[in-house]
Amino acid sequence: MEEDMALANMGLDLIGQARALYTHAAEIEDAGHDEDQLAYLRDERAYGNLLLVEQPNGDFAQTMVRQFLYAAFIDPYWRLLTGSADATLAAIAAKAEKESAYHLRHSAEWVIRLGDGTAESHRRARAAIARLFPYTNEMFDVPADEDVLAAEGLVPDPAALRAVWRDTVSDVLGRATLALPEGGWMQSGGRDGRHSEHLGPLLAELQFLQRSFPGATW
Amino acid sequence: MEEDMALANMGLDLIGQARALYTHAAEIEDAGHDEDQLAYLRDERAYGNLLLVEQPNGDFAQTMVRQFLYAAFIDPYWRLLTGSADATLAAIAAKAEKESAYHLRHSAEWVIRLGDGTAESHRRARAAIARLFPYTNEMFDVPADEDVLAAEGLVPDPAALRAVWRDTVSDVLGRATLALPEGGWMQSGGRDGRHSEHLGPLLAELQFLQRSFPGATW
Amino acid sequence: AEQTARFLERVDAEERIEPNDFMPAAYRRTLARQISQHAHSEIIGMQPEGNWITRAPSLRRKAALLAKVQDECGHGLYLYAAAETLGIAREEFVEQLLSGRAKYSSIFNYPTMTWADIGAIGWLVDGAAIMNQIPLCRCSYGPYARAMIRVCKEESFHQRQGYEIMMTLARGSAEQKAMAQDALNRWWWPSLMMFGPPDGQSTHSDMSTRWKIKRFSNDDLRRKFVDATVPQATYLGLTLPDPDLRFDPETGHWAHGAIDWEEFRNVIAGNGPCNADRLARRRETHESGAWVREAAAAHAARQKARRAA
Amino acid sequence: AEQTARFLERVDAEERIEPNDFMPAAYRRTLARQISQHAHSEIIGMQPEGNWITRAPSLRRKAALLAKVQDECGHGLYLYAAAETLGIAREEFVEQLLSGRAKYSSIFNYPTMTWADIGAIGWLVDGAAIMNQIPLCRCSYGPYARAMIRVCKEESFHQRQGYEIMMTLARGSAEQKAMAQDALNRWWWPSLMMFGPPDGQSTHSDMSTRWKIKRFSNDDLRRKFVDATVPQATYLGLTLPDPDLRFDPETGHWAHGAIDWEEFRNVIAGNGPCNADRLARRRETHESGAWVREAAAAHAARQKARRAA
Repeated sequence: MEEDMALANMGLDLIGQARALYTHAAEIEDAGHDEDQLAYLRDERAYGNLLLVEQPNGDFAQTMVRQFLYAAFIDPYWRLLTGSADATLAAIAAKAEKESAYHLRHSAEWVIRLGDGTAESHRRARAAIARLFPYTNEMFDVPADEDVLAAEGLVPDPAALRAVWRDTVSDVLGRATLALPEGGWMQSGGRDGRHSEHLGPLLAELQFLQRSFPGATW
Repeated sequence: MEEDMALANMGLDLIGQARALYTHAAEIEDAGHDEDQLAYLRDERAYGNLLLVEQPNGDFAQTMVRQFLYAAFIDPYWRLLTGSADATLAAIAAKAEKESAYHLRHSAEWVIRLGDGTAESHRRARAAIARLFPYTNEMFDVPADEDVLAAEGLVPDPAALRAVWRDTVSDVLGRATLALPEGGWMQSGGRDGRHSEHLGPLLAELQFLQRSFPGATW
Repeated sequence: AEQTARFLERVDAEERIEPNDFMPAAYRRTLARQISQHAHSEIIGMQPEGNWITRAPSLRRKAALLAKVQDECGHGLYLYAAAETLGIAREEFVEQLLSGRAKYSSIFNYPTMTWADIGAIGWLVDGAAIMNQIPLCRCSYGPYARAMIRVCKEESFHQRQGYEIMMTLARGSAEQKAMAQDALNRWWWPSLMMFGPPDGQSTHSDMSTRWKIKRFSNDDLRRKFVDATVPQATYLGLTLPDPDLRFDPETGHWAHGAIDWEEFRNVIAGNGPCNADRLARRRETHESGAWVREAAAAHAARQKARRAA
Repeated sequence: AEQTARFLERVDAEERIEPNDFMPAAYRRTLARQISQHAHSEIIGMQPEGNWITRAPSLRRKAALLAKVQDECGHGLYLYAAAETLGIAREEFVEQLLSGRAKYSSIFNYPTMTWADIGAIGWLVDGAAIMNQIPLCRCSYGPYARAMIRVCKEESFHQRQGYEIMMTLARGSAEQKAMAQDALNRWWWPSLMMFGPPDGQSTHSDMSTRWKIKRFSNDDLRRKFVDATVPQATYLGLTLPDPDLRFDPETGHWAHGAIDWEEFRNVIAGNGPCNADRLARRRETHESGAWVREAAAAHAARQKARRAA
């Protein structure tokens, strides 16, 4: 139950980060949209999320490994983003970085506990890493059009984080007595809206009420 | 895989029956609705289905026990309905009765196999019966307003089927070395749209596309 | 006997009884039962609301609902901690819940069918819970009283949130208003039942009152709740589903119609719409976490051994 | 050697080889591999389409899709039965699939992201499958040829259904038309890859042709498919995602741009978007059915013992 609380905390932080970013995006777009328009009324192909984060919860090992692999990337990313030329973005990043530092610490501790726990937990953690590792490379690709933003100092270049991410992951997996996968094929496509089959049912639940009662206020 | 085929057959029969009934209902209502309007654009509280049939698939025992408990009721119900004063309803029933007779035979065979199989399958079958039995009494209630239809000879009185249902279930469970639950509380409410929490997510998936693209033809 | 007399004097003097103080065995038993049932209610109460987290209609509502369910988990944890001060381990309480021996608030055996149910739960169920719990903030047992102070603060926030959801629906489209009315119709009577059986039929009340665990009778608390809620429903433009409800100018209170105590007993006895699902879900969660708890224990043991080496 | 000569004479004379007839070991091996891969493709092919059964946009489409997925299961079963006539048990083929040693058509490692994908699969994937399979109806091995006759009949029905879904979308709202175009963009190239590597790079073709298992080269079949599909796309008002596509008046055929064989090799090698998910799902289904198979066997054994007693 203590862990339910921690996972809910992470969920709340992530929803909060998403809301701040959506709201900022809607302001910049200036087309009268709001955070809910962007989250609830776009179709799957218009979602440009990383494939990693749409992977199913699976067992606790899969959930934790997913959060760990993501946090090890996004925490230093937020840190770089605090230097953005866009003041709002920099402020969002400053808040988010504190949260993601906790996510990273917490998920890393669990990865270590599971890897260095029982034979079963080690097996499950290893399976989770094998399943999720192919989705990690996509994090370091520069999303379409972001090179322009990067040139203006608005957003960092994610490719620059590859080494620090690898160091973090390698260190934690080492302490978890788990091997860092070497080589192997890497998936991509999430940034271009090419998703796995896991996203569709999530969106069906997310958007159901908004879609059923168009234009209603909740 | 052979069982996948049989389950798909049952699913196809049940969708076919639902379509025939919805189409007939829409004709009688004469408000320009069609089968999809009735299935895709009604909210949960407007669904008057039996609670039994919205229970989750669970394991194979739960799926089969659910289908068996339902088929043991609906098969004789369709048989009575073939005598309906409404010729269309009688024709739908004549076709459906042949299908449901197969569903009953097939699901009963599986209940017997599982009950009289291994210790594990017996335990699972018993758990499925304990879980689902409280939803069986509702089948014999006369749905609101149906007494008028019954008086006109349009639909049978489901209460009249209680004895034959009990005989079927008792016989099959006996051959499956499973006990027929005696007494115990009985759930109701499905006919009045008071559902369990299992229906909502099913409707969210069912209706998602129709709700997302209002008025589109598929 | 002298100790017991001294204990009662302290209770009468409104002193707080603390874990290491003397207390009669029956007082300890009563408290352990009540506090752990209360904890179980918080934990099981996560389920009906959790059912709508993925389907919440906006990001703001989603975040608020997740935070609320998290708070309930937190309440469960403080309350288990308070109950543990009576010398019983949390594992034992959890085992009582999972085996079906322990009870929890019967209200959580009703399903959440629409989004309006989330509003109705916040408004009515949390509202009734607060009525029950405010007096417990002055309960004679210190750890319980302190836990309740913290719980009540959060609950009243939840109650306002629920009321605001109902307000938004009641002022929304005709469909939304109908959804709000429908939820009120379904949750009103079970909320009144939350105060327990009518005075005189309640089995544990006499000693609890003497021990200053309980300070108001079930009917008194129910009356307070009805008095507070009727004007709120009026303000929302919704109708309470009780044709016999009327204001009694003599007493200055609202009088409600007869409560279906048969339904209450049935739900308590395990026959509510969701009792089986709630316990099954709790058991599955507990069992599927077993390997994780074992892993954490194995790792901790290994760490300790390493440090010792 | 004499037997082999006689075998080749029979093949040349378009006689059907039957299970009890003599056949060279390499012929048997080739057929077992091809037929079982074909069966695996049908079974794995249930997944991308099964993904949309619960979300199909009308009851008619839902029934048709469920029936289609069921047909695929049926095809898998006939084909396993045909492969078993070669003296290998179905369990062995299933084991090859689950362990990842056996291959299946790489097209099923792409995900179905929108409803239009269901139309595109029917139109393009089943269309390509039919092109591949029609010549197999005259394959030298009798059981395979007969299975293919039945399969082809159903596939052409599926193909018409898929085309009709695309037609409905292409004539629907702007959003629906965009959905159809997007699906075509994603499925076109993988469909062309279904015919296998270009002639000359194909490893199994020579002997297969000699044995009259294979009657047309990969490139010939691909050309037929493109010729048939281009006018269909034009009729739908959709654009094939190939800027180099042009009609060659000299050959009378459509010439397509370069195919990304690197992608093909990668997907075959296990690196498609869904390879891991497809196999994991198949394994889970197989494992979760173990207790059911055991129960059925135990019951059958007990029944037999009872009858014997």
